[in-house]
Amino acid sequence: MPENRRVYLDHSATTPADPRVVAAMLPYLTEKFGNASSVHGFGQEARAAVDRARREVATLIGARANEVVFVSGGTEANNLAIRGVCEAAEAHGRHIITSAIEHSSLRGICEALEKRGWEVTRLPVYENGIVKVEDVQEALRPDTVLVSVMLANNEIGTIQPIEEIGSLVRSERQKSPRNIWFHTDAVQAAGRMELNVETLGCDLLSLSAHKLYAPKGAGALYVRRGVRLAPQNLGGHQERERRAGTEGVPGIVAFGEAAKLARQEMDQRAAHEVRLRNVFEKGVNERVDDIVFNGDPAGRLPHVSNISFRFIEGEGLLISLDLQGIAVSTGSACSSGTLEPSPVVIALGRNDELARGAIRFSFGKDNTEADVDYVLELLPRVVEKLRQLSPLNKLRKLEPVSVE
Amino acid sequence: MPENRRVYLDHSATTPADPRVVAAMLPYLTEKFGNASSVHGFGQEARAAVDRARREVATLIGARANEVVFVSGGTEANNLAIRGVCEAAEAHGRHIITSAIEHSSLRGICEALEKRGWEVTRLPVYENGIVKVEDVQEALRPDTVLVSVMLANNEIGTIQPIEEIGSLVRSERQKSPRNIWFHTDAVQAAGRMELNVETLGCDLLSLSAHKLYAPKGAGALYVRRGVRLAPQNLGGHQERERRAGTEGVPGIVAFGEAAKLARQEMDQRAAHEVRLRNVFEKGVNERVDDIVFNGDPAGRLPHVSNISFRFIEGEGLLISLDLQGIAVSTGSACSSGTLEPSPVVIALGRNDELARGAIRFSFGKDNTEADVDYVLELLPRVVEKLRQLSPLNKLRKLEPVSVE
Amino acid sequence: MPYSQIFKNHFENPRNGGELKGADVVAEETNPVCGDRLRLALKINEGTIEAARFLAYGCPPVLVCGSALTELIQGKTTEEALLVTRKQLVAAVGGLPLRKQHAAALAIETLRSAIENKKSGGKPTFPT
Amino acid sequence: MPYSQIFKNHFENPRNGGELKGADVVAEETNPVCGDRLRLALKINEGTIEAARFLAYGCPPVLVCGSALTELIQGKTTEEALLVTRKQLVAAVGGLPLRKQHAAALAIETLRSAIENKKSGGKPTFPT
Ligand SMILES: Cc1ncc(COP(=O)(O)O)c(C=O)c1O
Ligand SMILES: Cc1ncc(COP(=O)(O)O)c(C=O)c1O
Repeated sequence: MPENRRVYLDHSATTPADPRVVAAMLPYLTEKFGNASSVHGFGQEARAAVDRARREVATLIGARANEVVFVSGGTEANNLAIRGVCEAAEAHGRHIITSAIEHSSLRGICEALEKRGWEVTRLPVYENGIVKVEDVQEALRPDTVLVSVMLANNEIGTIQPIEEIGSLVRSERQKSPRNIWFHTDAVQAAGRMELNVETLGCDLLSLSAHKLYAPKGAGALYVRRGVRLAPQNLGGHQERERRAGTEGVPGIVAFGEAAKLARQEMDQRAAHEVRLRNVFEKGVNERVDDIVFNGDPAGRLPHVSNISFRFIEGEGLLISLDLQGIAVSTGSACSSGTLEPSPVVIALGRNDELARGAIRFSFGKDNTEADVDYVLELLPRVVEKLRQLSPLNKLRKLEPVSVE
Repeated sequence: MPENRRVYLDHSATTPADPRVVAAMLPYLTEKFGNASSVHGFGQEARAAVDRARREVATLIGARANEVVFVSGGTEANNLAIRGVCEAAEAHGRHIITSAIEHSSLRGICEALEKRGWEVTRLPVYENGIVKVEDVQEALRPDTVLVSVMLANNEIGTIQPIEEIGSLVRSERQKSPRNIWFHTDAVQAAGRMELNVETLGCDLLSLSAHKLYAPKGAGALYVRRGVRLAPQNLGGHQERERRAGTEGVPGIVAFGEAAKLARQEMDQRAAHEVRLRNVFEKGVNERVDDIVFNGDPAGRLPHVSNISFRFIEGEGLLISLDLQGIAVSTGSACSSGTLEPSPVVIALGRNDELARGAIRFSFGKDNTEADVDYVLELLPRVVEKLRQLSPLNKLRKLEPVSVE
Repeated sequence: MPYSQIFKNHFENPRNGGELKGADVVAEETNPVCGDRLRLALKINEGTIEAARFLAYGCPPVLVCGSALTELIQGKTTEEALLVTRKQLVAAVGGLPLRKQHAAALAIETLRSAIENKKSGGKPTFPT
Repeated sequence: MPYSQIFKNHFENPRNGGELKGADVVAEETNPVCGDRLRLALKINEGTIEAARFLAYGCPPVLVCGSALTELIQGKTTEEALLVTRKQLVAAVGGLPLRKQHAAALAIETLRSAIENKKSGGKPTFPT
């Protein structure tokens, strides 16, 4: 465990709750603790707070409040979206189009559907980590009922051409009126870039509270009016029959406050993060050789930097940095701890070595230049130390970095 | 909204978070905010806290820590249990046995299964609101894969003969080795009576944090080692592949602390609540005529009192009391606001009038004798006022209260 | 409580609740779906509603609509009273959620029953 | 970090990391499933391991097992070294989670390769 300084550079995995968010939430733990389904005053107080939060979350994404369904997190939002649409549309077709770099939750859901006889087309993302709209066009079939492409990737931050895919799906629907819906996982994007469901043209959109400075335990699914969605958590009238279960009022209130702050502070947060990231990437580039930056340098979220360090393995680097109090991640948060090379980095066409040596640094609104300096001081040393112990190091001078 | 005094008698719907629980949880919102799946120190700190909470929850019910799956609440626990078992056991049979007085979540899940071709036997509960073990015995069929009977009812508090049902199911399984599992919904019972999964003989058991002085947004499903359960929220390795999604660390930590306190203070809480309830019921009986108490007087949870007031409707009484700052409920928390007479009270053999006039008073650890005095002062007046406005009131002197 | 101030005021201080001694007409209607029940007693003098009293069984909106209705129609001629719409009644109680609109419908229906009964010179639909 | 103090100590201060000039034998084994790689170089004098050096590519347990292994075997005869078990190595690093046990297995395997190679008088399995 780190002794002195702690620098958290893993904001894509989760963020600390903002003190303002905690303050907004606290009353709903104690005095205002009512069940939002209760008819009495305690209940109505909670109900009103949930409604306010719903409006804030809706505003963040340009939706109507009654199109927002609160759930327990981003994974549940993705489950409700994909399983809900597929269950409801099953009679019309059993084909889904998605990308090769979706979050593990979406990946897992698609694999489960395949086991039940669904067909899944996974679009390539090429070296820059971005889906091509032509590929979506080409993949569309008469029995396609769902297109799900994430708005921004969680490992490399690349932003996908959602608007274009949205209009493609819409025009497909107009050509011959049919059941085809478009979902986008905006868990990483929300609060970090402008979001508007009308502009994006999506029918469903997933959000997670803990990625935008609210506590873990809340999320939301945007469901455009008219979308047929089979509920997944059954047995109660909550959330307009779309998600049963006593509403997690404190988490929802916090989510609402965090959504409001994200909207108000988005530009300044993004500018801050980009500034830190530029200093960081420039510094790493100057100080460490044999590295490869992953993901389109321009078409990325402002806060993510993903770098493959050759000749060493990500987890060793992660733990070496952790021993110095620096928190980063390898692969996506969910799959770290397993030994698979990041499927996202592999999807860029990198080899196993580069995939295993990939580290995600993700900045947050509270990081400082001093944080970056600290990391820039330590990182080169740590990398060098590990390389000295690596049997691959002998390749160092022989082969130039090549990115297949 | 009430002006002065507020008396909360709706602890079956939800409870306020205990200040000690809030204190235990707070650090996990801010400094210790890590994602429990992260490998670095921030993550491991969160992971350790989740593990501690898991042990506390397991201890409350006499289980092993690795048999506890954290979910978002009681409704999700019931969904995971029923849908999870049924999906995994489908090939062996499609028959479920349950009771006529399950919580709306369980009711809803069973109805959904019926639509997909499952058969559901709903056991009667007779006038005292308690299932008969002989009925379970009789309902068992070779294609029965699940028996789900709640431990204690949420509206009338009656405690079901779970131990006996447990040994019945176990001996059934021994007779001919087969897939038959026993689930019990202990959401209301937990923290209010001694619970031990070994003694109960159940294979699955549902819990909800917000019913025992922890915040809304966390729950747990006990899954006995060896039970085959298909996960419902897919796409991540969390909770040993049984429930994907970033763990709601703060809610889980709070749940753990609340479980510990519930275990330590259970006897004294129960004694306190029974004392208040006795004073209350005696007082109501003396002051209000034409009432009927619902649910077995002896075989009930310590904190619930359910009374049907003739000639008037529950919601009017609820709102009249609310205007005086007193919070009670009609029917189960989830269905209040709809007009159906409580299915639980109907299941006791009461007529519609008695079902519609039923009010649940549920006491909590922080209620005082002064609270009871206040309610005993107001309740008779409010009932009388509504009766004076009721067209049924003319029956009052004519017909004695009869309980069919 | 999810209701307006006007609503709460009617609910806490219902106007004209109770029986009406010497009523000219009494009507009692029930909503067969949910069992709500409203009883309306009127004293009618030369076509003008001089007094109205109600009794209600059902959720609070039924009681409140009964209370507001008696205020709306007292002093009106029966012809004028027949023109009172469900919408007006809902407005008079400060609005009602969608799922409670049936309470206002029941009140209007009971009013019609009472007046039409009177018009046709019949007996009260539900004798006192 | 989910590891013990002993583990962290080896990881932060690896013993005997690097190449070994004038090694009598060098073995490099890889785990074909996950790509982990351990290289072990030994100086053996009259059947006794006088010096051992390792290089590791893979998750931290591979590095740590390499470090601990060199400590365990230095000074032992090759016969004694062959008796070192995976369990002993795991104990020497302060324990390993189940899913990281393969790192210790790789280390033992590399040790055997090195010694057996030497015994049969063969060439190093992977020349420097
Ligand atoms: C892109 C993306 N989608 C979905 C999720 C899952 O959200 P949650 O962590 O709230 O379950 C994550 C977070 O790990 C994510 O980054
Ligand atoms: C018996 C019972 N089961 C399940 C639930 C559902 O739990 P939750 O409110 O956490 O969704 C409740 C609470 O309403 C309950 O009383």
